Amino acid sequence: MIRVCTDPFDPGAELSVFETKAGAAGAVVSFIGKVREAAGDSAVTGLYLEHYPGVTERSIAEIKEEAAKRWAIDDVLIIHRVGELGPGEPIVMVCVAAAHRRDAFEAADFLMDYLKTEAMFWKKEIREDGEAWIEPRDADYKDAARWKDDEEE
Amino acid sequence: MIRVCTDPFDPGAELSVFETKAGAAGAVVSFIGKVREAAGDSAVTGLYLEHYPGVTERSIAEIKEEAAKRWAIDDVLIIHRVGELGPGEPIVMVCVAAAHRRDAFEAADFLMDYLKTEAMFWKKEIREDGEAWIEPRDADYKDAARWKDDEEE
Amino acid sequence: MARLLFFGKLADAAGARARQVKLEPETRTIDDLVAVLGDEDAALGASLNEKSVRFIVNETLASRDAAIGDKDEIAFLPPVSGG
Amino acid sequence: MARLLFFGKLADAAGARARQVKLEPETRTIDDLVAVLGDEDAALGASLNEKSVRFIVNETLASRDAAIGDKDEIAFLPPVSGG
Repeated sequence: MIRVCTDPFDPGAELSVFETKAGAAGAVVSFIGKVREAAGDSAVTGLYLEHYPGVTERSIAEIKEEAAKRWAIDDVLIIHRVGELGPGEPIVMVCVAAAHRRDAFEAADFLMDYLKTEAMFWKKEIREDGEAWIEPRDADYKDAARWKDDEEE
Repeated sequence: MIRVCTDPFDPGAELSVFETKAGAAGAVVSFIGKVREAAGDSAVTGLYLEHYPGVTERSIAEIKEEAAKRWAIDDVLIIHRVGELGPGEPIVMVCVAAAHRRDAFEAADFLMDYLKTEAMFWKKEIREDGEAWIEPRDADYKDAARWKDDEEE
Repeated sequence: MARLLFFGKLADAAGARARQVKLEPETRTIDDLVAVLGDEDAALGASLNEKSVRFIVNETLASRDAAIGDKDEIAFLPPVSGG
Repeated sequence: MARLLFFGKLADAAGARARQVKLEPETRTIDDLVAVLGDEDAALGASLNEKSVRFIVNETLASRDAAIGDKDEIAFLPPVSGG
């Protein structure tokens, strides 16, 4: 399931529902990304996130299909907040259920790299010392490039 | 925190507490391993797990320290069931909080490989067609060997 | 009228998330449109000419030389930053 | 008396999770002890001689030639299978 939502979500409650449903799957990996509380020396007071309604969701559905082609996975949940968020609030959650843990770990990792570098979200960090639109770090592009090598095999 | 317990645990509730505590950590990865419901054609009716009280916990504490040396992680939770478990019940949960997702993913992955191949647990699967003590699959040893290469670097 | 959408820092540059504009017949591609917008507002033009900007025409990724018309929805995307 | 602990399938082979045994003075190493146990029960001896078996003396991993005494706790571990 894919959910882009303006309301806060409860990662523990989401995981409960997801892992209970994932009956036969022996392995469940989840990732939660949260609003950080400081950027360098400056406190982060909030985050503003926007997306391209319809287009963003469709592109995430496509990458979910891609993950299902690459790994033997049983179920995927992707939740992404938009709008205004406070420090420490969950922004994103990815859950993957699979028979084997390697598939679950790699698919979750892959989906997060996509969400960080490709999915159509734009994030503005509101700091004590001002506002700034965030762009992926070099490390994010490097992480995402790992899967491109796979494609060529 | 490390917990070896005979009572069932609730992964969602555990994740809630863990991720709420992990304030400044931007990334939380969790893994849940559950009792599978079938082994080949035979239904799995239960699992019996034993450990070496004291020794098992201490060896897990050591590997947790090792993970903390290798990756920049803020917090770790490891829960492992022992005793009698039913199909679909969670056996193990590992949660890792870190500033960056790569550290959280890799440390969780590493800890699970350790728990699968090194930690002192013994697992008997009770199937419709009989009982069998489980040993790690070749894939588990292969997964665990990935980290040994790292050690030599 | 074409509908222009600006996301992230490009909305700041454009001063709006969305604009309705009449496309003249000689505005045939995204490149042409960026030139028109740059004539009105050089700073916005510079922002839209950054290499990292991507374009979507009617909900599909498009290149700078993609054909556009007066009924299209054209979106300007700066580098994304989800998760 | 030494305390012997058997885990997993080795407990099945030994017919018990724990045994108290009197170690004779000539039983100086784990290898000696395995030989004594094998003399009493050949099948158990074979199980304990499998290469995958590991040994713990007083809560610390030990090799087959580790010295043991009559107050020690000696554990026999088959391949583990957690998680």
